[in-house]
Amino acid sequence: MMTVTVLLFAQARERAGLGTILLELPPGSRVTDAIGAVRARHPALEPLWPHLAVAVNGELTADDAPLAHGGEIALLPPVSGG
Amino acid sequence: MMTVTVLLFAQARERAGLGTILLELPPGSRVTDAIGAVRARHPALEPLWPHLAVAVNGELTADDAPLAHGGEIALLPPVSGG
Amino acid sequence: MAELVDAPIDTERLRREAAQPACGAVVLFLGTTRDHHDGRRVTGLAYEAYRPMAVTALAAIERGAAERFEIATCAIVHRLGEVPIAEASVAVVVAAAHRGAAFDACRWAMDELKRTVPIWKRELFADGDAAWVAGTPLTPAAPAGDAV
Amino acid sequence: MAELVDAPIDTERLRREAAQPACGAVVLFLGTTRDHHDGRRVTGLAYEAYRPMAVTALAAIERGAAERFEIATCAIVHRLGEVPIAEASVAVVVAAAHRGAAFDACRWAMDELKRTVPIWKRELFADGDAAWVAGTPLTPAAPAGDAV
Repeated sequence: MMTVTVLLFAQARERAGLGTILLELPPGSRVTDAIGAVRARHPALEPLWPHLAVAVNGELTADDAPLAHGGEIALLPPVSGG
Repeated sequence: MMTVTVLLFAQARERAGLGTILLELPPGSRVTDAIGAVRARHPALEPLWPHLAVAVNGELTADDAPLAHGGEIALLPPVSGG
Repeated sequence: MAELVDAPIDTERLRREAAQPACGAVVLFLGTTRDHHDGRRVTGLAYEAYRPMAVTALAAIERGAAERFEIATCAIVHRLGEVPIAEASVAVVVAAAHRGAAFDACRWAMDELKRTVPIWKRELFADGDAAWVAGTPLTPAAPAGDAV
Repeated sequence: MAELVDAPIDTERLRREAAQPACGAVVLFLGTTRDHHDGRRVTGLAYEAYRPMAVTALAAIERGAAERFEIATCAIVHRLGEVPIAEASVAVVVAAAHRGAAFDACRWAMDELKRTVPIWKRELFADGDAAWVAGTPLTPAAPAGDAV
């Protein structure tokens, strides 16, 4: 098994009730596998998923990238800095 | 006779060698009369005249306005503030 | 120079560091907390960020500004945590030989910041309520081959 | 608030006075002395003004900016006398609810300043030479009936 950290921000953090989720995933897991695991545990996030961007190790990704042990996924609601 | 003060700025001041000219003019004199008097006294200003704006009592004027005793005329080269 | 801070932004330091012998223009933009939004009274804003990615994104904007406009420097500082009314949540300072490029770059940097930096703001209302401000979805950058 | 000063401009005071609870944006422009012009090394600029008329013209720009753009305030300070390299000869600060109007108004105010205010600058060159900078002829305003 490999460990992946999922970070949640703003509305996502608030709805899930926590900012960090540690996932244990089978080797070879990809981004969609991690997201599937988060969805299963946190149904309160459902309305947000269509609006979330996903970053892997600090880089936005639209692909279903493969994950590595120790990787970091971030769930990013629409941004409103400034 | 009435007294009119003529103020010179920047290149005009430098060419004339002074920043203030006091003119004694006959009653009823107008801006062109004052300018004529300055031209006669300060030929070094000749190349500048086409480029000078004229203000009377702090207001730009394009007209040959009448002057009053104690009035102030300013000779203003093209501006370069900022 | 991209920076996230948890205290009031030192705009005077930014201005001082931006002034350069070769430059004739400095433009400083400050985004400040407004006391109202859509008719409701606001008492403050609270910001959070995905810090490492936000710093990287701010630095990319600074570099992008220098590539796109005839400027000498662009520096951006964003404050996080609670920002009281009339205080600055963000400062962008640009120095350039001429003012047109300085204004253009500063404006562009703010537009980019609102679009590309993982920072979120929550409005704190006078009635005790709070709400996340509707934002702009992040989208992955175009492939590297398309970059300038 | 239009002001002519004979000492360094206190930009921090300007910024502080511009910050307002109802405003979300402050834009500060500084025109600073460049160390070169047309390939010659410049050691400073020296400014002179027809003071009472210059203050009136600066105040007219402040009012004009507030009439033309959705802003809360515009304040302009111009320094006179010698201004060393990298120091500010002019500061324009605009506060507004939104940044677009603040940028537009600040830029407009600087364009107007260069066109309508009786101030003159002389470049002081490294070789001891000095020269008046080519300027813009002042023209009387359109008749009052044409005003906004």
